[in-house]
Amino acid sequence: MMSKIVRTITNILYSSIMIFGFYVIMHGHLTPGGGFQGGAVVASGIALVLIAYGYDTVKSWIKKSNLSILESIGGLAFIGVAFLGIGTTFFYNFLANSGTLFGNPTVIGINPGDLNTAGALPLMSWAVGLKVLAGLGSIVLLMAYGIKKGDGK
Amino acid sequence: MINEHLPALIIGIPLLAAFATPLISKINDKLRNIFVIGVLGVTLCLVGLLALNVFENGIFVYVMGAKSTGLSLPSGYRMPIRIILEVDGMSILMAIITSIVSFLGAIYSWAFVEKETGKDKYYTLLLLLTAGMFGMEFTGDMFNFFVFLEITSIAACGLIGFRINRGESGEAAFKTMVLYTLGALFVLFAVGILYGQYDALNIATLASRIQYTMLDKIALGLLIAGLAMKAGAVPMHMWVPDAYAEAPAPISLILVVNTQASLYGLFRVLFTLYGVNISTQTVGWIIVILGVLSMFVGVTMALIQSKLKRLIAYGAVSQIGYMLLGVGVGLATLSTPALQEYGIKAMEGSIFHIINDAMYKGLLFLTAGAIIYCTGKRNLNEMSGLAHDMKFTSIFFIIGAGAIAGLPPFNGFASKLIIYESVYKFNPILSVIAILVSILTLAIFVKIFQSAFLGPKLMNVKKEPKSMIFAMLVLSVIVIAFGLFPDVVVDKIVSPAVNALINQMDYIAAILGGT
Amino acid sequence: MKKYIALVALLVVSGFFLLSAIEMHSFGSPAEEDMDRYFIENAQEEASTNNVVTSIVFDYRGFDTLGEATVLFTAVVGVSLLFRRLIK
Amino acid sequence: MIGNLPFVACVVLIILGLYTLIFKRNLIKIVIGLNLIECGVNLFLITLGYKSDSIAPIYTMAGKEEMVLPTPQALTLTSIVIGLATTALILSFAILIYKHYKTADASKVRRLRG
Repeated sequence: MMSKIVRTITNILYSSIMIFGFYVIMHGHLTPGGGFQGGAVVASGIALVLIAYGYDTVKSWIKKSNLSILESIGGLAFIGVAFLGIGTTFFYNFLANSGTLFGNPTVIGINPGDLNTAGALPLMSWAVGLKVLAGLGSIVLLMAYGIKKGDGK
Repeated sequence: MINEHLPALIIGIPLLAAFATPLISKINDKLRNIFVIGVLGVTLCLVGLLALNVFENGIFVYVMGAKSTGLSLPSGYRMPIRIILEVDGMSILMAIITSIVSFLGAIYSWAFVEKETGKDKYYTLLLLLTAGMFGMEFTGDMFNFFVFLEITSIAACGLIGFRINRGESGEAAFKTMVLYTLGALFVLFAVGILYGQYDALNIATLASRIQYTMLDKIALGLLIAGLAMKAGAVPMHMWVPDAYAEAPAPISLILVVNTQASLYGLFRVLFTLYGVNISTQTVGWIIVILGVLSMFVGVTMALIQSKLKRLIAYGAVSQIGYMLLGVGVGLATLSTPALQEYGIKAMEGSIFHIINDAMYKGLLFLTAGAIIYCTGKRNLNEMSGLAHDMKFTSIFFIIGAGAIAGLPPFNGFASKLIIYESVYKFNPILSVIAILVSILTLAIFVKIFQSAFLGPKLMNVKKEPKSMIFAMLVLSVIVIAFGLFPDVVVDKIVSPAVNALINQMDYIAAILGGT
Repeated sequence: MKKYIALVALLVVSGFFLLSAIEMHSFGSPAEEDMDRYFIENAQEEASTNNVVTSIVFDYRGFDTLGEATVLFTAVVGVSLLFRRLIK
Repeated sequence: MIGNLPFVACVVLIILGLYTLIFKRNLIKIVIGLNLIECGVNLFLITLGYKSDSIAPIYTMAGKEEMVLPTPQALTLTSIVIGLATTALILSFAILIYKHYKTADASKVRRLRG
């Protein structure tokens, strides 16, 4: 556990890091970023909390098993979206330009962008985002447990 | 409908199952084992279907995410832009080996890892390793190949380090991982060079555009170095004995196929990507020299080992040498029509040897695993008289040892004979070395058999569980069947593979249309 | 002795790497760009997204991304396999 | 030569990594060397796609004619994540080895020989 200053700043920064990460995931098809980058940002928030409070405190807040379930779900969702397109081909973007969810056609040329476009891409982005935040989060947690003093031999 | 999507399903189903396995193992252990074996069984059936399809209709093209499965070129354009799976005779041969071996590995694992912790992760990694190998074998895209190469590397290293209470396995896994990653980065750099010159990643497109500039030669060198590192050819073989010896036995079995998948990548690069127009003499001789070195160093190092699995692992290095030798001869004679007959024969031999090697080496690793499971000993000097209690295992060991040494009724003899004959016409000295190595191998395995299985009964051993016997039985049946009817296998499976490698133009035309 | 062999190997490999950097097309003007042209021109229509890189990552080369997600998953499973003693 | 300086810089990074990998015996330093090579390769990939006077390939800001090549960016994204995954796994092995042998010196950790 680190000093009071670090913990206070972590409390303030933590929420904005999380929100920024989710923003990056959500807007992956319009701005630079996407599932991986956003997930990594969220995971860095987890790492920040871990460093500020130490593994013993964080262990009770973030359960490793929950993260691994979240990761499996993310992976299943990603490959599931890919399988949904199998009416035509694996990975076919079946939602693009369909008029339903994320189905608005994009204006051709330079334009500010519309969140409701890009078909299956935002879904995949979300799935990958979940997976990456859970995956990196659990790697960070596991390594913190791994280097814990006095454990093992 | 299902026929159309076969390659994607074969990669996708194990992946899907791998993501689901951690969830399923929260319910029940037995259910998970049945699930994993079932998924691998389904995959085996799908591979069979795809194999029938490929042998009948030739190269199978599957375009990821296009409007229809066979639409490799977008209308009005001359180059493919999406990731394309391209399955030809050689890919399907490797896929058949992979599916059989991983299915048997999963069955064997049921009893073998039953008392260990972390089984859910073990099975997840096993599925991922299998899916990664299928990806490497089916893909027609250089970067995609790199991605799947990395999946197999990471999954394999995770499994090598499975026994965390032994410091050695961490050490072996570290070493292996460093070399795997280095090899994969070489491959990535080469992909970068090729992309920078031709702005394409598809193998067929690259093959049609390639100019044989200085950069291409550097890329070829990097690809050979990187893939040979992963295949465990001398002088990049340092990781092989450690990894094979420390991994659990079913994983050693799958690792054999994993190294062969890298060899497949090497052949794909040499024959399909670069093709006849590289100075095949030089490159062929480089491959031949790598092969001879591997054979010789592998067998001499095996002579001095005292640990059972390390010994078999060095045998594995020397068997990789046979495959490289045959294919190298094939490559060296590719451009000279007078010699091409022997070249093709040599390639048939060495590709037949790939199947045989996976089967008998797998069998040997499984018997070694059974010995370790039943006695708890790894060192040969501590074993004696095992034949009294482990009757099945000793019979299987005789079959495996006979095959690896190239004795007549077994499959090793069939493929080695083809290699000896054809290589003799190319260069007699190489053939003599190959025979010599074979005799040395026989000597080594006779020594093991004598010291471990014969002699007085010294210790109490457990009985082998049924699932382990079943896996070994299937492998030995394959070993004997392939040894008795080699012609059928060569005709039905091996020569399509050889033709697929030699006919570069077919591979290109399947994607880019008639040339 | 071993050190000198390693040094020679390093020098040879570095020579190849340097040569490839020098021989490569000049910086800032790619030799060919027909595949990338296709992506730039058709991403808005086919994948209906403004971000061409995202359209490649998730649509045109979506299979790579599946592989990449799998690699991460594999690494997490591998790490948790190694530290399985320590977590409950 | 001078025009290709960015490529040469990436390659120098790779060579430094190879040097570290071959001549350093500390486990962590080996991992660092591997990461240097990886950074070099990633930088090399992304440098391949640069076009003079162009910006990021996103239609919010740039027109068709002023975009850099998008493929290398996608490839680099993939290879960065792969690199991260490998690094995580290798570091875990290093931690395990350190716990078992109480040293991070590779020349003292050699129990597997011959």
